[in-house]
Amino acid sequence: MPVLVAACVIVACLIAVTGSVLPRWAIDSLAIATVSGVTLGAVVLLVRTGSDRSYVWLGGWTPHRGVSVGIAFVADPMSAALGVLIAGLTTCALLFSWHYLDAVGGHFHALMLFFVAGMEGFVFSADLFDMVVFFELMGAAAYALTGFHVEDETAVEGGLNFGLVNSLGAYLSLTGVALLYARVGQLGLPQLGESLGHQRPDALVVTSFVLVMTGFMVKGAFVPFHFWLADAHAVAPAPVCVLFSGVMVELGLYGVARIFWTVYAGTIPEDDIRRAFVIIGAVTAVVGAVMCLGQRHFKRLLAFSTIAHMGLFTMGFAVLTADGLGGTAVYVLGHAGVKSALFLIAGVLLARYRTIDELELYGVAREQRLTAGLFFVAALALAGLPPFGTALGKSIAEEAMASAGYHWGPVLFVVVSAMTGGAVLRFGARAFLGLGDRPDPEHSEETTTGEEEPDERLSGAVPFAMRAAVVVLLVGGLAAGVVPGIGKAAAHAAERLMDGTGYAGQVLSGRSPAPLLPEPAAVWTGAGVWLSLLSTVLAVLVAAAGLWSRRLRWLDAGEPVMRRLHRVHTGHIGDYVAWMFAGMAVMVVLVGLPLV
Amino acid sequence: MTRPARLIIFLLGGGVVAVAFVLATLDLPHFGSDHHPYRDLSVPAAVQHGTANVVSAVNFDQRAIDTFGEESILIASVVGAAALLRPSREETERRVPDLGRTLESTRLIGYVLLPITLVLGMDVVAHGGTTPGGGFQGGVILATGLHLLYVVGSYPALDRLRPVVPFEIADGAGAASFAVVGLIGLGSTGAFLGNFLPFGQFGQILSTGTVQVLSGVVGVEVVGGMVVLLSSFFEQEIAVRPEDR
Amino acid sequence: MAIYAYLVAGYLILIGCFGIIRSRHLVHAVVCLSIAQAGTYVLLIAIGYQAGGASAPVFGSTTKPNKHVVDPVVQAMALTDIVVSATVTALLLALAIQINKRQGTVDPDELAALKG
Amino acid sequence: MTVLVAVALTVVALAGTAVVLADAPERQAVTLAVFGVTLVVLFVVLQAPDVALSELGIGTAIVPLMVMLTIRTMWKDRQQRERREDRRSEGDA
Repeated sequence: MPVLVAACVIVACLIAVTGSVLPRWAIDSLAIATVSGVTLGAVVLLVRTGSDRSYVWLGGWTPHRGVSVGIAFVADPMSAALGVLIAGLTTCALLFSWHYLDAVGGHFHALMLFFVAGMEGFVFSADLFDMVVFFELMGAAAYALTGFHVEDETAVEGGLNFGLVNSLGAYLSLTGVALLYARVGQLGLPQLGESLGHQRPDALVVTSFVLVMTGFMVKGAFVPFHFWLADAHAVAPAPVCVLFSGVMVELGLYGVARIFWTVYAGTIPEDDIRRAFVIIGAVTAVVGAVMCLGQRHFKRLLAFSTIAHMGLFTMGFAVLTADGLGGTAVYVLGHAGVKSALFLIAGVLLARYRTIDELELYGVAREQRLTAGLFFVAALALAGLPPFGTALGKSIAEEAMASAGYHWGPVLFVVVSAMTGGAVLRFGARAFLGLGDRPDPEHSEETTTGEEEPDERLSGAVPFAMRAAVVVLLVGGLAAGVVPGIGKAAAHAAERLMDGTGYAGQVLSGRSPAPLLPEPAAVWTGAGVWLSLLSTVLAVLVAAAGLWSRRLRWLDAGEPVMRRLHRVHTGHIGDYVAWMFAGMAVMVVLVGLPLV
Repeated sequence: MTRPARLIIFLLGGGVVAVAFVLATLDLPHFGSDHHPYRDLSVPAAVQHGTANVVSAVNFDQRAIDTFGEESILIASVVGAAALLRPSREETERRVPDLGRTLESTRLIGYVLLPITLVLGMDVVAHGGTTPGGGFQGGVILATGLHLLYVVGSYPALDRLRPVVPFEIADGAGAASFAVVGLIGLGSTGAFLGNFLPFGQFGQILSTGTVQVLSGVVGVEVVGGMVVLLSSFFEQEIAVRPEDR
Repeated sequence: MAIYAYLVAGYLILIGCFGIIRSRHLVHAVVCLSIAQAGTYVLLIAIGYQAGGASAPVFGSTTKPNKHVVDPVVQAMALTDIVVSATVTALLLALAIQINKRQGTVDPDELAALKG
Repeated sequence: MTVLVAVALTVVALAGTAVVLADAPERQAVTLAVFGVTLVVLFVVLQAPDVALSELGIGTAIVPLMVMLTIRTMWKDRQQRERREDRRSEGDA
C-alpha cells in the first residue's frame, strides 16, 4: 500500500524537476503509465484482500502486546476499492487531458500525481494524525489545481475560497485530534477505538468528535459546509472536476464513516449519530437539488448535483447498517462514472464553444451528435436509469432506509435524483437539441454565468482520446450496476468497515476477522427497479417543466424560496467561515444535547 | 449577507463551539500532568534505535510516514505556487531590479550574519539525531540565511548565489529520495520506511540508523523548497508590468 | 492554571476565525488563518507539557535516557504542522496575488465573480 | 516556572489579538513576525526546542517575508492598473 503512494510521489518529483525539458508526450505517457500502474496495484490489493483485511506496520514497528509506536496502513475491501476508484478515475482524467490543457512544464501532471498520492494515503492510513496529513496533501494539490487557470478571475477566487475553508477545516480536525490525544495518548485508529470504547460519551468525546468530523464534513460538502464546492467545481479544469466530484468529496464521507466506526462507535450511541446524520444528509440533499435547478453554468449545476448526491450518500451511511453503507458504496461507484463523464463532456463543450452557459448555448451544439448521445445516456443514468450503478446503489440504499423505519427516505431519494437528473437533462435539451422557449441570456443577475477561460481551445473534431475517456467512464458506471455479485461484495465490504472491534483486534493483535453474515439483501429488486424508472421519468418531466417554465405559472410560487437560497451563496469567504461555525454548533447540539 | 448578519451567525456558532471546547478541556488531564502514554512507549523505542533526540526519532523513524506526507505537501505547494505565479501571457518575465542603496552598516551586518547562519543551519541538520534540530529546522535556517541577502538589499547578489534551478532539483530530489529510502527499507527489512542501517552507539552522530539519513534528505528538500517558494514571490514582485516597458 | 493553556489555544483559533469573518483584505484573511493554526500548535505543545522540571525530549551525553521528559510526539506533530502552515499560506497568498491582478481588489466585500 | 508559562501564554494571546486587529496588511507583516517571536519564547519555556527552532525560521522570517512580498506585488499591480486607467481616460479626452 505505501508503495502506491511512494510511486506517485517519486514520479511527481521527477516530472516537477524535469518537466520543463521533457516533451509533452513524454510527460503524458509517464504520468498515465504511473497512474495505470497504481490502478493495477490497487486491483491486485483488492483481489488479494478479498473480504479480509491486509495491513502493514510502517517502519516495521509491529505491535507488542497490542501497543505500537508506529503507524499502520490497512486495506479492507472498502478502502482497496476506493484505491482502485481513485487511480482509475485519474487515469481517465489524464487520458482526457492528453490533447487538452496547457500543462505548464509538467506542473499539471505533477500536481495530479500528488493529488492521487494524498488520496491513496488518506484511504489506507490507520492513524488519525496521519490521515490529517494526507488530507492536507490532497488539499494542497487540489487548491493549486483549482486555480490552475490563473488568467480566469473566477478560477483564482474559487481556488482561494476552497483553500481557505478546507485548510481551516483541516486545522479544526487537528484540534479535535489533539483533544483526543490528550485524553487517551494514542493516535492510531485501532488504539483509539480500544481505549475510548465503553467510556461514557462526555463533553470531551463529543467535542473532539465534532471537531475531527468538521474537516471531513467540509471536504464532503455537507450543508452548511458546502459553499466552497460549487465555487471550486465551477472553475477547476474539467479533468480535475472528475477527481473532485468522482472521489475526493466522497472521501470526506469515507473519513466520517471510517473514524466513527473505528474510534467512536464504542462510546457515542448509534441512535445519536443516526439522527444527526440523517437530518444533515436530508438537508444537504434538498439544498443541493434546489440549487442545482437554478443554475445556468453547467459545471456549477453539476457541482450542486454532487452536493445533492452527497446528501443521499450521507443518508445511506446514516442508517448505520451494512445494506445502507453497501448500497451507498455502489451508488458512489456508479455516480463516479456517470458524473465524471458529464464533467468531461462539459470540458469538451467549453473547449469547443468557450462557454458552458445554458442560455448562451441554446441550440448551438446541435452538430455534436455523438457527444449528445453520450450526454443523454449519462444524464438519464444520473437520474437513476437501470441498470446503471446509480440505480442499483440507490435502490439498495432506499430499501435500507425503509427497513430502518425512515419511510420518507425512498421518496426523498426519488425526488432528489429526479431533480438533479432533470436539471442536467434540461441543459442538454437546450444545448444539444434547442428545445424549449428561446431564452434571453441577458436576464438574471443572481447567478454565475458560464463564461469561462477554456481549458484549451478546440476547433474541428473532438479528439478520440477525449471521447474514449467519456465512454470508459460510462461503461464503468454501467458495470457498477450489472457486474454480478457487486451488491453482495459491497455489503460485505461495508460489514468489514463497520466492524471496529474486529479491525482493532486484527491490526493490533493479529486476530482473524469475524465471519461474514451469510446472505446480505443487496440485490436488484422489483420495487427498486420501479422506483428507479419512476425517478428517471420524473427527471424528464422536471426537465420539460424547466424548458417551458414560462408557460407554467404555478412554478412562480417557488421563486422567493429559490431567490433567498441563491442569495445565501455569496462567494464571500467570511460568510463561508461563519456558516461553518454555525454548522459545527448544529453538530454539537445534534450529537451532544441528547447525551446530556 | 451583511456584515452584522455574518457576525451574528459567527458569534452564535462560535459561542456554542467555544462552550463545548471549554467543557472539553475541563475533562482533559490538567496542564502539566504526567499522563503521556505515547511518550512512555516512544522514548524507549527511540533509545533502542540509538536516537538521542526523541523528537527526531518520532519524526523520521516511528512516524516517518507523517514526515513523508508532509514533505510531499511541501513540494506539491512549491509546484503549485510556481504554477499559480507563472508569468501570465501579458507579462514579460523579469528585469534586473534596482533596489536602491542600503546603509553600509546594514550590509555589513548582513554579510557577517550570512556565513554564521549557513554554518549554523548545516550544523543543525547534521546533528538532528542527537541534539535539538534536524532536517526541517536546519533547512529553514539555511533558507532564511540565504534570504538575509535580500534584507541587505542586494537582490542581484542573492540571484547570483541562488540560481533557482539547482534548488528546484534539490527540492524534487529530496522528496523523491525520502521515498527511495523508504523503498530500500521495504526491500531490506520488509517494511516501508524500515530502519535498515545499524543503530550504533547511543548519542553519536552516526548512531541513529536511517534517522540521520532522512533528516539530511529533508534538510536538502526544505532548503530547496523554501528557496524556490520564496523565489516565486520575488519573481512576481520584480516582474515587469507591461506598461512599464 | 489547570486549563489556562488550553483556553489560550482555543482563543487563538477563535480569534483567527473572527479575523477572517471581519476581514476586508484577503491577505489579512490568510494571515488570520495562520493565527488560527498557531492555536493548534499551542494546544499540541500544551498537551505534551509536563510540570515539575521535565526536560526536553533530547538526551545528551550528560542526561541519561529517562521518561521524565515532555511528550515528544506532540512536538513532532507540531513540527509537521508548522511546515504545512507555511506551504498552505504560500499557496493562498499566490492565489490572492492573482485575484488582485484579475479583479483589481482583494476586499471580499467587493469580489463578485462567484454567486448563486 | 508556572508564572513564566502563564506570562508567555498571555503574551502570545495578546500578540495574536494584535495581528488579527491590525487591519492594514502592511502592519500585519510586522506584527506577525512579533507574534512568531512570542511563540518561540513560549515553546522554549514549554521545553520544545525543536519546535521553537523551526518556528523561528518559518514564523518569524519566511511567512512574514512572503506576506510582505505579496503586499508589495499587489501594490505594484494596482498602481499599474491605475496608470492604465488614467491613460485610457486621457485617450477618451
